Amino acid sequence: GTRYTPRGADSLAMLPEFLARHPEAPEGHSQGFLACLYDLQEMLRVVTGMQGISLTPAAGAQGEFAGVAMIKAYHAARQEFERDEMLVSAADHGSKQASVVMCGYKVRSIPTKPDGDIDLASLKTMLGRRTAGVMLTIPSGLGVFDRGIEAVAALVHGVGALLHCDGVNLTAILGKVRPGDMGFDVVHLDLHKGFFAPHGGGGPGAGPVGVSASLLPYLPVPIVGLAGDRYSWLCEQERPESIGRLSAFAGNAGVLLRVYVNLLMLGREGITRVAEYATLNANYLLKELMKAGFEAVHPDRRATHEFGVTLRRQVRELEVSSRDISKRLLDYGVDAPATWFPPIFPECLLLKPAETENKETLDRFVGAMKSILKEAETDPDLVKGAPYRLPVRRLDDVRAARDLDLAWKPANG
Amino acid sequence: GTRYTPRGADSLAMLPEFLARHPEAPEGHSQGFLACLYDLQEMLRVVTGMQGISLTPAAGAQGEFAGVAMIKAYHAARQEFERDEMLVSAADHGSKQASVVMCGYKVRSIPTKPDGDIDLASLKTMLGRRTAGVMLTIPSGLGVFDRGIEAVAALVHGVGALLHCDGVNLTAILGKVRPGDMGFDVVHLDLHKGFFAPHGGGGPGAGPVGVSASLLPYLPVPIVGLAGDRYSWLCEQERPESIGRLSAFAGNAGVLLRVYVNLLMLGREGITRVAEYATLNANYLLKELMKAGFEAVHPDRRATHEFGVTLRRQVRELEVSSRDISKRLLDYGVDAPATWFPPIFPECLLLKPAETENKETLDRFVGAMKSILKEAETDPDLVKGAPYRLPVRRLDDVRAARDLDLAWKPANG
Amino acid sequence: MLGAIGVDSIEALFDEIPDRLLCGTLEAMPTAVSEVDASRLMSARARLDGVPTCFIGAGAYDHYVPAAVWQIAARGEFYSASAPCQAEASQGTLQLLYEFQSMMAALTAMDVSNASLYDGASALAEAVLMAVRINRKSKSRRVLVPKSLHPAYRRVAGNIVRNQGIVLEELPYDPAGGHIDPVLLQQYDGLDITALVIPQPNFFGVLEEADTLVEWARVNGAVTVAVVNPLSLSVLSPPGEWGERGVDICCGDGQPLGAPLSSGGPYFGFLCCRQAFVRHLPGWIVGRTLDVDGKTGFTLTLHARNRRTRRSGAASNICTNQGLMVTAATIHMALMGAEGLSRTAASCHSNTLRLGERLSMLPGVSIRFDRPVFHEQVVTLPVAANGVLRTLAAHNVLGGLDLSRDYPELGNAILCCATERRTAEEIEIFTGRLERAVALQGGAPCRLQPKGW
Amino acid sequence: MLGAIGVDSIEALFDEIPDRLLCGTLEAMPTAVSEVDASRLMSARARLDGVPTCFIGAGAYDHYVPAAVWQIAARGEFYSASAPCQAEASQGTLQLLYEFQSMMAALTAMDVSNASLYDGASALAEAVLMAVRINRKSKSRRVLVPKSLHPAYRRVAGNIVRNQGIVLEELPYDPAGGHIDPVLLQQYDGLDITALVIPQPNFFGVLEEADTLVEWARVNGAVTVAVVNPLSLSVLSPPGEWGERGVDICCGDGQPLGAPLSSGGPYFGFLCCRQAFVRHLPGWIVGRTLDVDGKTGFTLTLHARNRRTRRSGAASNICTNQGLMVTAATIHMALMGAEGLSRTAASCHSNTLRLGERLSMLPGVSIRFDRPVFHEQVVTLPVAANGVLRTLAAHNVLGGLDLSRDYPELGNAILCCATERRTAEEIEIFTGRLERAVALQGGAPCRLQPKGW
Repeated sequence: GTRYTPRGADSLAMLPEFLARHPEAPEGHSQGFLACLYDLQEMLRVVTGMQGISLTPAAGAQGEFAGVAMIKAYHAARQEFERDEMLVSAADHGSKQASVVMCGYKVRSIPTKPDGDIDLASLKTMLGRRTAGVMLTIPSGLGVFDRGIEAVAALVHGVGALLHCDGVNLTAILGKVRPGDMGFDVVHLDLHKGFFAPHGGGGPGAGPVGVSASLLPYLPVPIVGLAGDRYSWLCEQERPESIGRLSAFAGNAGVLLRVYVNLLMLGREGITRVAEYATLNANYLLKELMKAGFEAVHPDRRATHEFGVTLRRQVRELEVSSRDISKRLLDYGVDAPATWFPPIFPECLLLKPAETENKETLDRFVGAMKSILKEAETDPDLVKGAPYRLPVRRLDDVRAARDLDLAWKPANG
Repeated sequence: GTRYTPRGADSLAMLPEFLARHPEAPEGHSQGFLACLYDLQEMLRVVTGMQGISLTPAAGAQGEFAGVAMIKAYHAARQEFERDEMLVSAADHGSKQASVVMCGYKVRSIPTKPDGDIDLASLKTMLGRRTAGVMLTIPSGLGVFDRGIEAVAALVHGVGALLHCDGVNLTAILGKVRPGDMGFDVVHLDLHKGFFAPHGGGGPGAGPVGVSASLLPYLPVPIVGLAGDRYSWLCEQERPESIGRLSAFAGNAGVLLRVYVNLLMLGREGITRVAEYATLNANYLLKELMKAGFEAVHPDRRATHEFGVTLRRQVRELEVSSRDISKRLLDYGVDAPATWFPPIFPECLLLKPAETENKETLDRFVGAMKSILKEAETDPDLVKGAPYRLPVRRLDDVRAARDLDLAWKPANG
Repeated sequence: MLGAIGVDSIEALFDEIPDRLLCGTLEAMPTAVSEVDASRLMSARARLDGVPTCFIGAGAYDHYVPAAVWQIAARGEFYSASAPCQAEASQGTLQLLYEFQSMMAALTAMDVSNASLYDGASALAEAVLMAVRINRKSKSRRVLVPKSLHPAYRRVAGNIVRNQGIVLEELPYDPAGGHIDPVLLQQYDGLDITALVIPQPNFFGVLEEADTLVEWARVNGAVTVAVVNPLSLSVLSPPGEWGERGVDICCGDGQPLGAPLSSGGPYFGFLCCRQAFVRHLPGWIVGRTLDVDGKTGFTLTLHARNRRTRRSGAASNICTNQGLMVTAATIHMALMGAEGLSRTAASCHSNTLRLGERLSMLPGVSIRFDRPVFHEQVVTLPVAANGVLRTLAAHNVLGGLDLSRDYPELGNAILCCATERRTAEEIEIFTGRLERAVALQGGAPCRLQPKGW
Repeated sequence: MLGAIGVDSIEALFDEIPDRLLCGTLEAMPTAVSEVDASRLMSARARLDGVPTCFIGAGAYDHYVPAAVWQIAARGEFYSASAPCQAEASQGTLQLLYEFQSMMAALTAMDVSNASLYDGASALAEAVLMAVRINRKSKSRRVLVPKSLHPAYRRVAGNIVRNQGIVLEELPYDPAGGHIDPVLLQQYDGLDITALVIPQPNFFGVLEEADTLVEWARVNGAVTVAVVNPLSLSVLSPPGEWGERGVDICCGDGQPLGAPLSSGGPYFGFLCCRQAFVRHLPGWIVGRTLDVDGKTGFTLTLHARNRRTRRSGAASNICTNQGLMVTAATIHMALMGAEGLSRTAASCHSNTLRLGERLSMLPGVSIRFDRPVFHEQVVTLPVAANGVLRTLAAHNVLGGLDLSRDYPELGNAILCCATERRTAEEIEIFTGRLERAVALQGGAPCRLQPKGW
């Protein structure tokens, strides 16, 4: 859902000196800015439990790429060129596939058990000398915390491979349990998800990566270093084993400043509160929806900050799709569920109530779901025709992709 | 109508140093701020043609009061205590009455001729040894420029009285003709009307006063002075004949800074353009409404930036009031005419298209007026029941004033 | 468009203006500059003034305003909204004003509030005029105004009411306590006094014996007018509860509720009163009512024009409000809550006490008055304040307000305030700089032994 | 809510996490500070950095951004909007992106644009990957990248495409002109070259012979990738019109279109191409379509996931865009218009030329290249740049970028840019300071006679 963006952080990140600072300004004119980034690196190190942080990736996907590229560099340094496979959890987001291919690896998919945890037996058979690494999202793409994570880490490390964490869902466990403590070698964060960077209709984001000791030399540059009381940039020259830079300067610096101020104001107590409220909201919503007759994807598991609801029964019985229901929700003025992935769970809604929502909003959402269920039973066409109350009705996506109109032209305007 | 507030001026008036400046900051920490106010005084002196300016009045009404108070102080200094009457144009705004009484004067009303100009013959009979001053709005409250203004000034000064100008409508003639050149002794401006201070749903405004040489000593304090290259405040001590201060510090300083930047960016050319576009819009709208069958209050006069349309005929024939029509206009999404004063012209709409409106908007307004006229002919109840398309329908003002509910109370909430 | 009007040029539209009056090109008015040039000029001027560390209060306080306040208030919907003449099209503005009135009434414990006036000083003038209108029994138009009230407020009120035969009579303050000694009022017992003004805290930051003063006024038939700092009400007893029945009218400046210092304005004045006097209340007032369908809505009510002509004399010409400042104040109060306001007030207060403690450890420096204060206090220096403050300012510290112009009887006195924004470090810097500045003026060059031994 | 869930405490909701993994209180994480404390810290840090006068360009330009741009873009409706997954509920965001695509297509004279990428450097990487996908005939995966292209762009592109078997081959620049001498390309005639990258202006500000380069690529079957400064397109010929048929792909950084310098980000990358290649275009793309009632609407189309799996290898994992920066750029372009952009470009350009003239009058200082430039140029100093720049910075002037790290062959060279914000006075100050700084390093201590005599 939409998240409130704290305006205080916003204003402080936009102090005139910060807005006017040229990326190539000499370090003598950069101590204030560098101090903020350094402190942010330290904070992220603490909350992830990793040994080192690079803030430079511009978004989660770039952080994900950086993680895989570092694993590649690690094995290359060890001359282990036979490692050409990355194992990816089947419940995960589609960008992983591309990030892996970008690094020249092949992808293999690890099955999950019906309870949502990784199938350790299958994992064991897949791991081997060709395994470069294993990529998991914690909590998973369907919002469960993998209870066997320690065993997974032990197995992965046992074959000399590394464990890669997609931290997009870390919000749910911030201040409770850390990727570093679970045995991950690399984690990438998504600062406009859990750390209150403004969403901006898509971006800009920021996707810092944190690494264990084994990957430290490979972190993307620039990184901020501290010697005595002097901050400085560590770049290609200072860090020759780095996978290098991923943007012309230092990534989305303005976003990083906002996140830094947010973390200052949240503090130790606040980050845990975010996790707790997000988890409370998700579990409450899950229980209320189950009471209302909806079926959870993982009914016997705790929700983290999100969970899946499957509409298989409704789709089968009522001739409406989960897409219809999500469009109809728009008419009720409730933020519709993000989408209907992961593909292994068809006709599934992924629900992710923000930690800033109150009980009233959650109850309204449950009410809307109940009404729509009733509508689907009595008048399925109503639901299939949704939405009705927005500036446009259901848009023709097929036409959009077929009769491409991507730029206004004076001639055909 | 609503006016666009230039955001550039806004940002520059809110530079951190200006926002943080304490009103009692020493002059050594105030040269930048004082330079802005001094320059603004000079600019307003040029555009009004007056000899001196005080920026301190917080709004037009306070400027109006300051003008009358200065006239009082002027006559008192000459020991002419028998002057106890102020003559006020009958076409003018209600606050004049109160401002005059606040200064201990009696009010007498000067009639206007059917063409809207002051009736010089009547004026002559009213002027005398008891006349302290004469108060006019230029252009008048119904948007005509008094062609006999020089004769009026001569008559007023002939009996030793002073001429007071309400500058609320000066926008219409800015850069064309100046109160100082017309013979006015005092003029008060309304900076959130013609000078782009933000409207803010009512305020804050600013109401600087300009005076002729005779009233210079009495200007309200503080004023900004310049000696060599050093700016300083001139207060009670430096200006012992002043009518004194009207607010705790220097008035709505932040508004004054905005107006200063706006005037910088408008420049000499820009202020004339504002007057020209406002006048063009008003005359175009007047002509189009007359073509559409509406009756002008002063059909044979040029409109300035505003003009009156009388609905007497419609009200008589169609059983709808001008108030009904103005409420119905809201349904058409056009800014409804301000209100139905002055009281000497009942059932009259005062139309004041902003200089920033384009032809399309004006035509839409004419279209709306035509439609409403047709509605009033065919279905008067429709018009009487307006508005329909706003968050609330017609509000019960009588109930509001009778069953007073001015603050939420937990008990009766 | 010219064609439709039937003229050849825009100039023709100005043909009713006599030619000899036309002013031609105004050569003395500068030509237009671009936004980037304006930005360069304004930035340079802003830099001239800098951002010194501010220990001046005296009616304008350097409080922190949460960023959300102005980011919301500056939205075009509020910022450029026209006056709510057409209530049906202005429900947002009007409901906000109603919420503001509700919050101010709650904060002051008064029955009703208007929708704001220009500033605190002019609000006092309006309160005095209102007191005269209310107190029909009193013929004297004598209003007692303590000298411990802000000097600018006293001047402004005098300037505005002067021509209506109203006499503002100065009430001295107790030289030891800095407050109005209630005993002093005995000289007015039984006389025709129209109103008594009670500042709380007063200009010196000193707390008045408000309950006793209100009771004296009640017994003597004087209308009571409280002048308060709204932030103080989150920790002090509100005027609606002073004495047995509270005050009749309460006013003040809303600056501490979200307005930046901004060289003294725009701020806003507020004015609250008993329900019984609401029809004498000047300025805009918003009422809750119903529309023709019975739905709740808001509208301007008790139109000022009707109210002010009710009784000749004691007139007011208020036509507007400080809308945008009220918008910010309403957001500010909603965001801070009672809890946030009292936390800020407490933090200011303790900072000021700490400042007083530190300063008064310097030789020859002392706290002037022995009564309790709220978040501001008078400090006496061993040498003339003027020079010391100038030296401090040269080191970017605004050390307080020099009282010698308005209160020469207080000697080398300054009025100091340390808001919640001032740090312990800044207080130490001030203390250190003050010590040196005093020494520089030959005040107490050497410090033989710690003070208080 | 806990009751409804059936647990006693929030902690219970975390009971699936093995106890031994719980991290406890993170003592190393600081405790929360209030907004006012955060404000104090950040202001102090901002003051440390100051606002020096900036003559550095090199990919990030100190342009003036009209205040309206960010006041509109920062409205909550844009600022906090979620990604437009549900098109029907995101028409504002989507139409804005469509307008952006339209404006970028018009500015570059290309057929289509995507809805932005992270920055210019990563956009180049995407452009290279796209060129490899497009050029099915080429098997070499050799891409010619001129050394006159921004060094960071070259590094980033290399880092991103390195693992997909793509070779970026450096093309030297002409030592006199600072451009790619087309004669140099003859060595590649007839070879399998997948793509040729053409910067315009190049990193040195020098204009390339774009038409000739594009024609060479066409004849030799290489896909052309232009890397441009979008502001320059308001005065230079757009890539869609280079050579006979224009380039195939065009990318660059959108910073000059409304993004503050902000330490290097967030900016945004843009990527445009011919209609024929649109299905290879990475990133979000918005299309205009109809709803079920036939009304016009906008939606994300050609979903990236489909596009990127079309051909194995040359993959891209882009999932998002730089929405807010694009919002600002769209407002900026709409507000400035073609006219405003070209006025800014011309003003930057003439400022830089003036700067070059003034500097090159100093003894030992000269303009490095003899080819025409756009709004940026290389200046050679008589002494090491490093020390001179440090001296200038101590006087609050950032005099340019030291080229000795990336281009040691250029000697004591710096890259300078004077945007429209730099005044004649600032240019004089720079000149004066440079003269003294050079003298200080013993470069040319005494100036016997005016240069050029």
